[in-house]
Amino acid sequence: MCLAVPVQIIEVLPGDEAIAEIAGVKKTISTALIEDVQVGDYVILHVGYALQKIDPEEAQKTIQLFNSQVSA
Amino acid sequence: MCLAVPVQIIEVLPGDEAIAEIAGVKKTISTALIEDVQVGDYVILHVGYALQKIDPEEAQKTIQLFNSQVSA
Amino acid sequence: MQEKKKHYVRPLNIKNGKIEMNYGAGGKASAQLISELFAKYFNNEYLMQGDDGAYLPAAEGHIVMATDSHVVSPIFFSGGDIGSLSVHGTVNDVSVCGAKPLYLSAGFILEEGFPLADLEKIVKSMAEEAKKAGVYIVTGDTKVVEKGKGDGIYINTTGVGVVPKGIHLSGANCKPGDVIAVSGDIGDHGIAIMSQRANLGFETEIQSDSASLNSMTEALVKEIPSLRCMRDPTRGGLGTTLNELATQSKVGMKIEEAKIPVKEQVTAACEFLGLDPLFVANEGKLIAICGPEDAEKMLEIMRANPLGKNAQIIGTCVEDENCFVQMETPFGGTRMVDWLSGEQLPRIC
Amino acid sequence: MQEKKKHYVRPLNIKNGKIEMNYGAGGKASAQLISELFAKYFNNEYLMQGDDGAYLPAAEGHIVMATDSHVVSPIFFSGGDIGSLSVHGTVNDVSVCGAKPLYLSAGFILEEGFPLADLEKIVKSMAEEAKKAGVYIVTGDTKVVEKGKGDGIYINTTGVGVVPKGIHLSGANCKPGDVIAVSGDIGDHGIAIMSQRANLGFETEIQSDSASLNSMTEALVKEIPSLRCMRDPTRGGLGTTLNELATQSKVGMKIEEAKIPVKEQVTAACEFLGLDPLFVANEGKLIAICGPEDAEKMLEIMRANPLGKNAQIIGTCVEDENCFVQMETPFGGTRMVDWLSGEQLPRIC
Amino acid sequence: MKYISEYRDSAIAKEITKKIAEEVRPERTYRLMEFCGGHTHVLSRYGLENILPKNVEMIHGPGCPVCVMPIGRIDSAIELAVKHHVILCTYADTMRVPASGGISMMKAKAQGADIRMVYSVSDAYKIAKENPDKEVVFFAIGFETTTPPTAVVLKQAKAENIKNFSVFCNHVLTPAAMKHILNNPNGVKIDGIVGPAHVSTIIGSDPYKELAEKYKKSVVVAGFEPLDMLQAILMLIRQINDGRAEVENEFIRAVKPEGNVKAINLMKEVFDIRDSFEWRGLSSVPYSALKLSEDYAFFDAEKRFDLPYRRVPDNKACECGAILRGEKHPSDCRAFGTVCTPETPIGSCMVSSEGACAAYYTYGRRTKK
Amino acid sequence: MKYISEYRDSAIAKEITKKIAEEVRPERTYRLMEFCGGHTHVLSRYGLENILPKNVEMIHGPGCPVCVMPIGRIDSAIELAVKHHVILCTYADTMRVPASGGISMMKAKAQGADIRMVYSVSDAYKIAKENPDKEVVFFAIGFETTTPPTAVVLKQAKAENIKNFSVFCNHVLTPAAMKHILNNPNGVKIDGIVGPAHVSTIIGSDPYKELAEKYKKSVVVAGFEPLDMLQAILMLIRQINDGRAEVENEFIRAVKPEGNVKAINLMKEVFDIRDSFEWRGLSSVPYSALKLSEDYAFFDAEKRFDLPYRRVPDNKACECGAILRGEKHPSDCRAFGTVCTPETPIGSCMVSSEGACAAYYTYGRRTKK
Ligand code: SF4
Ligand code: SF4
Ligand SMILES: [Mg+2]
Ligand SMILES: [Mg+2]
Ligand SMILES: [Mg+2]
Ligand SMILES: [Mg+2]
Ligand SMILES: [Mg+2]
Ligand SMILES: [Mg+2]
Ligand SMILES: [Mg+2]
Ligand SMILES: [Mg+2]
Ligand SMILES: [Mg+2]
Ligand SMILES: [Mg+2]
Repeated sequence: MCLAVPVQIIEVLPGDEAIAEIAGVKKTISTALIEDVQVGDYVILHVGYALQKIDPEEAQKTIQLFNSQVSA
Repeated sequence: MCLAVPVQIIEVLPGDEAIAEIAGVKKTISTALIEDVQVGDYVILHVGYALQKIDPEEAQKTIQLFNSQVSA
Repeated sequence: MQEKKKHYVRPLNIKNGKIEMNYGAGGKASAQLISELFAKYFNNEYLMQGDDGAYLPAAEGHIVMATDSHVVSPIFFSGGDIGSLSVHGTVNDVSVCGAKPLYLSAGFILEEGFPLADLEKIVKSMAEEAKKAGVYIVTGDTKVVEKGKGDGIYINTTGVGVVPKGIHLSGANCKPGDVIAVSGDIGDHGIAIMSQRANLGFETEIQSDSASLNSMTEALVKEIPSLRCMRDPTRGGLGTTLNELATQSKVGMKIEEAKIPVKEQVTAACEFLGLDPLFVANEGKLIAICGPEDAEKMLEIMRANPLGKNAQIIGTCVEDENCFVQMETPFGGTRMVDWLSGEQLPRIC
Repeated sequence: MQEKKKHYVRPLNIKNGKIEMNYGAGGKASAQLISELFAKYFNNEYLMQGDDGAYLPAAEGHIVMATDSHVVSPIFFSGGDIGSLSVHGTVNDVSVCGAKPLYLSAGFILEEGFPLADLEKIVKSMAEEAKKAGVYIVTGDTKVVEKGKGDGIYINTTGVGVVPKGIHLSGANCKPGDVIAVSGDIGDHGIAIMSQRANLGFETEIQSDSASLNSMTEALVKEIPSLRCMRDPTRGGLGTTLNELATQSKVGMKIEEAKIPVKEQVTAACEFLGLDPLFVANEGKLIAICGPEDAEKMLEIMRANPLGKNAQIIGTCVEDENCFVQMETPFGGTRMVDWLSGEQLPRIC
Repeated sequence: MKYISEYRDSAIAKEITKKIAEEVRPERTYRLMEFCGGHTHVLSRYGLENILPKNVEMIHGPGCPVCVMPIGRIDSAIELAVKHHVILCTYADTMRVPASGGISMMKAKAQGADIRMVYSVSDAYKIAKENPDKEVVFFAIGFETTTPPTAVVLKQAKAENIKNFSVFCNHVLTPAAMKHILNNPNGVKIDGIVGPAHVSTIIGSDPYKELAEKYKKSVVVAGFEPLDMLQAILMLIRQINDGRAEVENEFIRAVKPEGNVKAINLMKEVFDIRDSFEWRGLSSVPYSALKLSEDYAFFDAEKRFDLPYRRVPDNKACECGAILRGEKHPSDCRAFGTVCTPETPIGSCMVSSEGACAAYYTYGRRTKK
Repeated sequence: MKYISEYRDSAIAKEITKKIAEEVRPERTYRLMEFCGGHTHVLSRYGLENILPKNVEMIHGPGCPVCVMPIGRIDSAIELAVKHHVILCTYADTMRVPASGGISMMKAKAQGADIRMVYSVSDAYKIAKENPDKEVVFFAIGFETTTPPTAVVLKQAKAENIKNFSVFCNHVLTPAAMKHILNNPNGVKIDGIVGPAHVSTIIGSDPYKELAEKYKKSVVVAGFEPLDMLQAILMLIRQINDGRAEVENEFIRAVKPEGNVKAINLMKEVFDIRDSFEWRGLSSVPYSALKLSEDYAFFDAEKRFDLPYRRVPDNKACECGAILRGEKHPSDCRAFGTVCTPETPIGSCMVSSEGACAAYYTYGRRTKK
């Protein structure tokens, strides 16, 4: 039920829709729940709807956090 | 389309229906088109309806006619 | 057939259960259906190997392979069911080629919602008929389709048999002068099925003749040196099967209407329905054709078999470049017996 | 297959025609369908005999028999169609038993209204794949069911093959220590099918891997003395097939997640759909298990075949009275890989 | 089987045949029209034509309700199923009749139209009751045999106030068609007529008197068994030899002069006579068909679905028209047995088992005189 | 796969695992509840539980919308399809949940009910538009993840004035359920909470502050990838070791403190909070679920079809309730793995892949600690 997946917007369509992609898999999704969608944005996709954008900078911070913990 | 078959009434049912039989094959038929149906009567059955009773005496006459023509 | 971890699984609810989509998904439910139903009844060493195919002893001589899918409606009918029919149908196709049937495969296409209790009855009846005919159901497959994409159950059976050395029957072997026999009353199967179609609403005591003919075919193969071919006149009936053979052998045929055995009830039902018994399906009858020298013996062998008591010689092969089958009527007239055209009633086998 | 009197019959209207009930009635329309479509494309000496079964040369050694009905939806998909699939599916089941596949039967259940043009495409594709695999389609059957009682077309194929002397593979042969290989990327078929289901509405370039594996299996049978068994992980996927083999051989298995080849697109599609590639169907992949001494050679032979370029050793058999299949994750954790439970998506094969 | 087996006795058949051979006069021909497709079928089915003397020629009449239905009527029926999405119920015989645009009811059904073959009009009515949310139309065709059953069911539907049932009425009338053929001065020449069996059980033998009296044709009403047929031919030959033009009744066991009065009255109540109706082959024939009467107009599918009749010309290659008028023989048609077969019919006569082309193709190709 | 692959890196995983092992204090246990079924699934799917130190105990929470739906709600949904003959559209997960009388949606479907699995609520809406003559009901379940999509479609249905579409609303609220568990003085003892990933993308991390402040629980909102999970566990252990009870956010790439304001406003417009709602295991929880607001009452299937809620007790053998409250473990249930399996589930927790019993059965039987 809580299945969701990060996808990239590759085309913005009229009517709050967009084409999203992950690793070559494409799907038309609804962007009615988020604002100001741009091609290139990553969003969390759930039951056909983008729930939220992914913030690339914050993502980077988490990765840095992971790496910072690596023992020398 | 004009397929019809002589059947014998073996049971009279309410609502202008009867069970008819020919050589062990039985079928519920409508007798709405004929009057005064009795068990034992033969009728001409067509698309589920008895079209007419068969008159046993007249039938006998036809058989006699056939036989009368047999050359000695 | 896979066993599954027994203590983890509740047994199938055969009494009230229904087929669900997952029984055909290849996972645990499929494995359970196989082990608690198919393997239980078909039970034989080959099936029990549980591999993707069955590994079977070598067959000496030529082999014969035949297949039929069965879609009969209703699935339970007087004189049989889709299960017994599916065994008879393929056993007979193998047998009429002169082979001893050995192995059957069984492919089920089940419709979502089909009652497990009905499936069990059908599987049981397949197992019984396979046993009677001396064949093993060695491999199988089950698919489930959504409600509305099937009609309860369809069964494909494919059979393999072995032909004794020196025998090679074929529908192409008939020659002018050959004698044509039929093993008994025609039309029983078709009429039995039709009488159970609700929309036709008639009643008869006619039972389907559905049966395995391999004991009769084996005897004929053994005893009749001039045996040309055998065939079971199923869909299309006697009339169509004779036409097939005539065309294949490039001969004509002349048959006598008065010699063709038909039960009075079947004639009567045909009168009702506007059908000709010549084109009504049989599932336990044999047409056999041999040289004129063996005609009497062929008839004797047929009649010695419980399934052939009413066997009759019905005609002969003649020269005819048109390959027409002609029938002498009792009135001295002659008419053609053509292939079945259109369909009589659908889904009779 | 019967020829009919040619000059009396207009040819089938393959371009615009549709299947009507009489094509399955066993009469003239059936004969015409056979001669103008099936016989035309399947064309081989055995089928052309035109008898109720095919009379086939003797097979030396044991024979293998396998059956599958095919109900895949959609019937045309990226990388194949129900026709090619029906050849591959049964060729592979025969092949993984160590046999050289020789003969196929073909049983069609057609729904009234099915376009003849689609049927021709499917029959053509069966003929091509049979030729590629070196098997003959020797006998067949066609039934027609009313609109609403099927789904366009269902195909049963049953295969017969011959096993070289001295070979007897079985899923029951595995021993602790044996090595498990898979011949390539898993899950392609299932994902290709699902991506073409209208209601899932995603797009990928993934093609079904549907293919005949007999060249690979023949090489393995010939070259790997310690070959225990082979199996094609179709419905239920790799995970279920490994469980089947473990249960059959009464061993456990340990596999490594990191070793299992999966295309990134397949992984991505699985993320979309909430599926595990371990349980997604394949139609052109092989699991092979041999003694540890032949592991490298087995992998070499697989990789030498164009269908096995991404072959991998993925694990080994271990002692385990529960016959569990366990998988080491890249994180050092271990989890069970159980049989497929429920269904992933219906009608994928 | 009583009333069947006796009339199929081959020994007696041979005797009657002998009598026919004895009594025909070699110097003349006897051109006899069997009006009814049922008789056409019997002739072929039992191979009777080839045991008749050469100079007795049987001419097949228009008495096959499937054969005479024009394309436009079949088109309308299909339109009901395809455009109006009704459940269309029909007697099986019409399913393969070619309609416009290469379609037929069978093909329309294969493409998804809900067209159902029924054994009886009462089955159609049952379907209507079982599917109250669907419109169910019965495609009513036939002569005075199937007409009374249609009337029975319509009466019932009215009494039971069933709203989703209607009838697309194409019932036609036997005597009108007979007279139409005899009225044509350039039409087929015939000496005698074998009168219908089952139609006559309803309408009786009296309606044929006009044929004898006004048109001076010998008429013998005959049953549908082979002995009935042979006996009727013998009786016609005797009439012709005697120069008589009378209505005789061979089928006395089921046909009375006045017919079945109950059924006739029922038909009168439920139907009115149409001013004119198009027949295949006969074009428009005045007063030759029935429509629903005012009282039953509610059940009239033509009104309920606004089905105007559109005339559609027959296939140019097809000689059905001339064959139905008795002017041509199936073997006169170039399409016969080549492009036109029961599998791929061009005209309606190749469809119904009572059609002359179908009977001749199925039973007779090999043995035509 | 960007934003997936990086969070599945096994080398880093091993490092975080090592850190966890280093930082746990051997003298105490860490009882951590992952609220969300998604986290339960990740733990099992990647075998994470057996790489965690023995004294870190993961407690599975009630965050599986399929698991918490009580039998009475499933019964009502089936009733819609069986009794009211609607096309019932549902997310696939609910199909196998046992309802009353041995039935389930899957079984009802097999028996002919028109129940369709959809990927999205918009698919259900499309079905409604394609079948204007049928009532189409969407069985709406889920936490604040599936709720906004339902709201989007309801808005659209209202704008487009689609009459045959309605929603059987069973959307539930995460914070209410969390608090309910913590409110129970006899309930499970936990030290920290792994906060939901996708729910939090909508509601944000702020709503959990009450858990930290009022209930003194450490909270870390975490993504659904294995590294997210491990990192969150590490962060919780650090909070606990430090004696901190704060809301931290590991899933900063997608969760903002305030959440998705557009989605929240939409939910407010379309839904109202129910006074109380029954959860499986938690019994009636006040203000824990949504119903359609007055403006959308027309689309409310409970009103349209007059569906009163009937409470149905769970199967007596089933421990789902206690498991959903975190008080029991699947292996504490006697039915587990014997009569109750994913093929023949007794309770809902054996159905959903996010249910604790199913996850434990499918991935864990062999490796339970
Ligand atoms: S053979 Fe065919 S085309 Fe010719 S008249 Fe008869 S029905 Fe018409
Ligand atoms: S194992 Fe089954 S019966 Fe036991 S708690 Fe879980 S779902 Fe309920
Ligand atoms: Mg066969
Ligand atoms: Mg057969
Ligand atoms: Mg046969
Ligand atoms: Mg299989
Ligand atoms: Mg018989
Ligand atoms: Mg198989
Ligand atoms: Mg296979
Ligand atoms: Mg296989
Ligand atoms: Mg066959
Ligand atoms: Mg693959």
